[in-house]
Amino acid sequence: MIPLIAPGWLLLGGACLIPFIPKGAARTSFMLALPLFGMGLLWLIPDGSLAASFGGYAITPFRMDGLARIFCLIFLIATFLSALYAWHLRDSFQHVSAFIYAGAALSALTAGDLLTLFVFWELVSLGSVGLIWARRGEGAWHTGLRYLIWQMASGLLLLGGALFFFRETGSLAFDAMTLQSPSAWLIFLAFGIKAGFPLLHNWIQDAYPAGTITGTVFLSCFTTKLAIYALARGFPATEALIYIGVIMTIFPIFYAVIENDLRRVLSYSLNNQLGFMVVGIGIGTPLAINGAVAHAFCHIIYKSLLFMSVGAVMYRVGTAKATELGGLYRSMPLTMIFCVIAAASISAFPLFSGFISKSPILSESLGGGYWVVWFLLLFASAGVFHHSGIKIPYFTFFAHDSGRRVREAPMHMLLAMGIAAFLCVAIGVYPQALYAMLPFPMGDYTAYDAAHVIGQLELLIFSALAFGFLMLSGLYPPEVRGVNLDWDWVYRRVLRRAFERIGGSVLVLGDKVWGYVLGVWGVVYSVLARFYGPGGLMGPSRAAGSMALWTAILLSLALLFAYS
Amino acid sequence: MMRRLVQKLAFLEKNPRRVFRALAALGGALLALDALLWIAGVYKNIPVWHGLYGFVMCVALVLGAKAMRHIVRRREDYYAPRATDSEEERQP
Amino acid sequence: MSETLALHAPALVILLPLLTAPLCFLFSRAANGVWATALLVSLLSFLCAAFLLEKTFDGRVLSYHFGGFPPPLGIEYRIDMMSALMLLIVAGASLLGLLFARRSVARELPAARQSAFYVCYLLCASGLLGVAATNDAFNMFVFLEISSLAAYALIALGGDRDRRALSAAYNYLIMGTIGATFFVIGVFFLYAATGTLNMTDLADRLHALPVGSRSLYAAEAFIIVGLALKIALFPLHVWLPNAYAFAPSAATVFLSAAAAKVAIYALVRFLFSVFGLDFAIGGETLNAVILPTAMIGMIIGSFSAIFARHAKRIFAYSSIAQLGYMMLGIGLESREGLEASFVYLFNHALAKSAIFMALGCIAYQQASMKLSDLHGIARDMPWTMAAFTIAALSLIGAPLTGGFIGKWLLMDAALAQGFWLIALVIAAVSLMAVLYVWRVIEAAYLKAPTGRRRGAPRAEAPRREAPFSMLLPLWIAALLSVYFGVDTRLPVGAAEIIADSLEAAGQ
Amino acid sequence: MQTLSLLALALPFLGAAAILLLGRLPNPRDIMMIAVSIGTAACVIALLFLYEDGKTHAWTLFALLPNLDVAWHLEPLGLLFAALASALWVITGLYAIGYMRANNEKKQPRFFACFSIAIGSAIGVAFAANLLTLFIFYEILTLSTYPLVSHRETKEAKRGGRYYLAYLLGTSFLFLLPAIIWTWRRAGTLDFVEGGILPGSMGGMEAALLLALYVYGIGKAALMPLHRWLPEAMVAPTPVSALLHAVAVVKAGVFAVLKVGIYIFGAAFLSEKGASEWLIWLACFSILAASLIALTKTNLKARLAYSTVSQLAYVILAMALATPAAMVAGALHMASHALAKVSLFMCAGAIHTASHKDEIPDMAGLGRAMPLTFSAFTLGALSIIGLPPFIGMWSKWRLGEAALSSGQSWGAWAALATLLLSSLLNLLYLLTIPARAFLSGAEKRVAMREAPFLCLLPPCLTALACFAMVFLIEPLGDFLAPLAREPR
Repeated sequence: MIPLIAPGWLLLGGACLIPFIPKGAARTSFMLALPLFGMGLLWLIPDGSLAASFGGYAITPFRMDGLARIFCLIFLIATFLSALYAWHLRDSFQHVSAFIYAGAALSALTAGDLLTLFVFWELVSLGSVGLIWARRGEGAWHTGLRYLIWQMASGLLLLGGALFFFRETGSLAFDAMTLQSPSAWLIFLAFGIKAGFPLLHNWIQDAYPAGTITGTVFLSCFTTKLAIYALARGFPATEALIYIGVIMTIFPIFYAVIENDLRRVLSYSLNNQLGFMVVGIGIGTPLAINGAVAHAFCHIIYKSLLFMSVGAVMYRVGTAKATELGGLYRSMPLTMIFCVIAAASISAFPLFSGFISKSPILSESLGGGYWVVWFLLLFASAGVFHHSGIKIPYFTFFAHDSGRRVREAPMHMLLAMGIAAFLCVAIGVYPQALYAMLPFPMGDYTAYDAAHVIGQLELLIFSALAFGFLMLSGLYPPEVRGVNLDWDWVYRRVLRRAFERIGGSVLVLGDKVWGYVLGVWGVVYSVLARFYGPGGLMGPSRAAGSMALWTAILLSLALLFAYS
Repeated sequence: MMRRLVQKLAFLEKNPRRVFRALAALGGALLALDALLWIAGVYKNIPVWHGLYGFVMCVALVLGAKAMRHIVRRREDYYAPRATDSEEERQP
Repeated sequence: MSETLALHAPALVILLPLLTAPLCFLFSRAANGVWATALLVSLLSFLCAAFLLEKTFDGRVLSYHFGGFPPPLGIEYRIDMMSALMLLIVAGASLLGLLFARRSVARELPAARQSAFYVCYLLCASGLLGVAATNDAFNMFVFLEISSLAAYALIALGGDRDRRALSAAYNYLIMGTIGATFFVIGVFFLYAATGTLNMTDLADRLHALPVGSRSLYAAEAFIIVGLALKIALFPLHVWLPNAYAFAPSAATVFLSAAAAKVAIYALVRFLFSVFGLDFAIGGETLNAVILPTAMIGMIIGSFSAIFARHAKRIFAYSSIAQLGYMMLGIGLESREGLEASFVYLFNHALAKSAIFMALGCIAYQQASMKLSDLHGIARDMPWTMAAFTIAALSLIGAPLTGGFIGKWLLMDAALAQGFWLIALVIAAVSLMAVLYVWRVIEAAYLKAPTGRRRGAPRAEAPRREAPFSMLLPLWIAALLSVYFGVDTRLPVGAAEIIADSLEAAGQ
Repeated sequence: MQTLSLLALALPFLGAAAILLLGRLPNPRDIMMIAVSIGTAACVIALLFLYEDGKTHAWTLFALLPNLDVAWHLEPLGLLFAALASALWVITGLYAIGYMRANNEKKQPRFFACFSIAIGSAIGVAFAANLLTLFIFYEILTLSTYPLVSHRETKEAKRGGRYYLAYLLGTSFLFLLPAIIWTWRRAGTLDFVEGGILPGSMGGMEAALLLALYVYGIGKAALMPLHRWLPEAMVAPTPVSALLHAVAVVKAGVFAVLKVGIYIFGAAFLSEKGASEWLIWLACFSILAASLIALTKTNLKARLAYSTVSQLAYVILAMALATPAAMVAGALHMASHALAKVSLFMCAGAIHTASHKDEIPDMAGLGRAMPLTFSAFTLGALSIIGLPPFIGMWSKWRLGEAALSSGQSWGAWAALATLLLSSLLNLLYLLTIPARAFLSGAEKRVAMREAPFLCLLPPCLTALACFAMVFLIEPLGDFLAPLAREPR
């Protein structure tokens, strides 16, 4: 028997109540209680699904199985941590947006059909954009708008795909499909946008650095991982995903190296991490899928921890630009430690969470015979370490001293970061707990064999050596202010200009045409008016003489007709 | 405890080459261990590959990115006012 | 009693006004007395007409032999459905016009000429009635001239208020005389060829004649052109706008409702009953002449109306356009077309007389009929303008008004023969009607009144609603034009019978 | 039922007379209007429940011409439209009272009387049993709303009114009337019959031409390029815009288009002859082009007007797809758009009443002062965009489904792509308004209050209805199912 209320619905309902609870401790406690209560529900809910009918369609508004459960769990944890991190916040708009966002994401996880999925898919977009707009200001407004367009485009593609799917199969059930019909392609693209497929990825790097400090923590958790879940559910073992994923892991690291805004560095790194998961799903063996899911699980924790630590710095210093930071370990040592733990996790140091989740993907790519893929993933791993593992903590807390002396992050932030850091280490040390929750049995797989550990350590140490070498030799590119053109340049600059030009000229043309029409009408009118006006040919004052003439003409015409 | 940690770090910050040498030593040790284990037949992976690959690729990555920056970098207010890049970031 | 009445009604309907007119002229100079007499006579003649209509509604034809002499020799009054309908229209218009006339004439004409107005009015009415009733070609000419001469005088009576009425009447006189002359020339040709003037007889004898007689061609051409002048068919319409615009209001009401329509009747009578479509100038030739001239007339008339600045002239021009509609239906030379024409004619008489009565109400309150002086008049004369709006809707052809039925049938008739262009012209001209009607309505309802009306003799006197005696006939006509748009049995039923009989005769 | 439906038809007209009689006494007059509107709505809703599929509900009022009656009948589509018009009349009526009083508008008796007549004729259009009756009420609707458009009697108001009349009367005389007579000539009847009356009487080309005459003859449907009257008519007071652009006038237009598609041509006939294929493309163009123009407008009502032009084309698209399912989708969209757009317009009016602001850029930051208004606006906007969980999504969903099952190859793709793309455009031009109102300019404290209660409550109600309607989607679908029945 499924309890009437799914965790996601619980959060959505809670979101509606938030504005009515007085700001302050009462509200934040309520917001913290919601995910905890949701975890309790998750604990109680058995596997199974709920069938219903809506508007004449058979739908499955709720479905729980292994895949959904582990994603639900991590989403709830992330909600709790993010809410704790945002304890200080007194902005109802952000609170509501965040909980609608989290609740919709959770509900989407438990959607058993495409229609329900679409509904929550769109709600995810709407909730999340609030976290960007909540920053307020012209730049955030436009960024949010771009973000929203991308998200809606994804939702609409999903809608189109669902329509096609229903047309093709007569059902709306959301299960594994193959890329052989228009419906599958449309849905694939819809998931692809949210998962940050190459060329569809720019919204991530565009929007996440523009969110509020606390909002970006929420953002980093849900949208993209929801897409990973959807891909794992809908397109496991789709070979195209392997290559897409590999590209996703490679190209962002180049940008991450030269990016100045640390939150954007993290966004690029997020994209790169998604690549690993996509590869895992593409390989599609149970172990690979497990790896992807586990990686998503760990990733949510350490990535939000990274965003939290950079956010804490931003909270105290006011900026997240590498050029403005440095030497902060003196002021914020605890934050620094948490950041380093997160960096170690994302770099997949042994004993940290990233290691135990990335290993299955790497070994399955090798096991599946994808040699080139494996090489590239290895490169990407080294790159991750380089920009996330070293660059983030180094430029924030070390490097040259910016001279800023600030207070340590507030208590609640430290608490949230501490819990996240604890989880990173705990999972890394005792991965079996996580492995047990994965959708497929892991058997006796372990990441901790000598080859793995030593290989990984070697990779990381030598990457660090390379960094040191480059720094010491002065070859390392200095941090400078500026923006780097990515693919989004095409639509943010080129298409926009083109659209403005063309649109402008079309409008001008339209006005001109309308002007001509009016002009012609004016000419016709004046001619007619002269013709019919006083003194005109058809005017009112015509003498009888002309009439007599007309009579004669008409008569002769009639006679002519008659006699001809 | 935090104070001591900060002091230690300050010391390291002043002596980067020391850190580098320590790292190099660690790397050398790992390489040696790797080779030894391979000789001992604990596993059949290619020895020392990870380290060399990591080093070379990281250098290549940074240099490649550095070159790329020449092409893609623009002023911070390139997209202004439709982006947050050049906006004052201090938030409550 | 009924039988006696039936026997003499065809004569009574005409003779009553015809004889009363000179008697009034001789014995009474008091305008009110003459008016009352005229009203009574009109009422009687209207009752007779209604009675006749009722009698002929089953398709029966009543024949009245004047002095007891049988047809070829004596003058015959022959009342079929078509005549009865025309009698009803003319007598009805005359009744409404007279109801309206008392206050209007009292204000517009000097006291000395008021009784003359009513005498002329009665004469004109009896002339028109006579045209509708008689079955004698020459007698028709006589009645036509009686009505025309009376009409010239009626128009000229407007000269006290606006001198332009005199030149308008003069123009009309010249044109009307030319028309009458042409008509009578045609009739003489016919008489020369056949030796009879009775139209039924004429028809029989004409068809016995060898085909291709030139004098008969000439006869038909003269008669058509002559009547076209009276109808004011384009391009012979130039006399009409000024005549209608400057005549006394009550005269305009009557003339616009009855005069041209009777001429149309005469034309139809000759074309279909006397000549027949396959005779002399054949149906196709007529088709080729009437259809284009009717359409051009519709368009030109509408344009003129759109650009006119004088309210009465707007609707005088509109009459030219509307006459075009009626001629169009006749020009189609089909059963549907004829039916549509007669329905149209009937409804137009109601709507147009209502419109001119409304304008007469305005003229009662202010001298100027310029559009710019009508601004905001709906505030001062709400009832008048409301009735005007209803009648105007009928003129446009809004649904549930008489005009709509007429246009519907006309379009249907055009489409029935596959005349695309004609249907489109009908639609377009309706639209132009919206334009000119709306200029008046916008001025009346939406524009703020200008401070001082130029050239208004009673500039200081506030405009007020027209007297009840003028509003009553106005509202009767307006409501009737709606009534016959909803209950269409009378006009459509009558027109069907007419069309059937004409079609039978025309073959 | 005959009495009831006649009552529903007559009540608004009687109400108009009563309003004119009570013109001098504002309170009894307004109470009278609300009472009449509630009575009308009650009648229509009672009819909705009494209606039984399969029974004929047709009555003749009188014969206009031989074989040509003025008659009325009940069928699902008409009942839906009548229910929309009458139910929203109650709400718009309340709103109008609040608005007209708050803005001290003059000539209120004339205004409310015309308002009632307009609703009455909308119900007449809804119940019309044949094209002639429909045409009659259609024209009464045009004429009775003209004084509403020109209500302010300013220069712009007169200009707007002139456009309004010229477009609506012009199209109906030039295209609609000939089309009706053509149909009458071909089919010998004008009755609305399931499966259509034209099948078998003409070929594909002719049908396409006739369809074009209908689609453009029904100018109220505002299909591009004959859409200009709609933005021009925005000079009217806002309750009129709400009534015109959401309930009575434009919906009467698309309703008539649907009715012609279903009951005159018949979906099967249209699709078999391919007579409506061209219309798919035109409707798609209209949807997108109007949305793009809406993006460039900074005046709130003008933007909403172009949005309406775009949304109306959805219904025409549904008709052009020419499948029974598409017709049902079109009917649903008619209803969903009515609810949403009426909310938006009433919000626009509430904003105007409270702040006298009409330009969108001036509204930044107003959300803090008027949270309820802008929340209602947001809900309405979301519904129009077609986002879950509002009713707008369902109509778009059904429309998309119908497009895919229509058997059109390229047309279906075009329709689907247009649906999706236009949602995106809707998002850009609608959702940005409340978002900016809530988010921008927060630093300035705006010394302003919500609009008066009567201006505030109605939009909130309709906005909530956009959401609540979702739960009626299934009964509504069942109710409209007869439209999707294959002709017998």
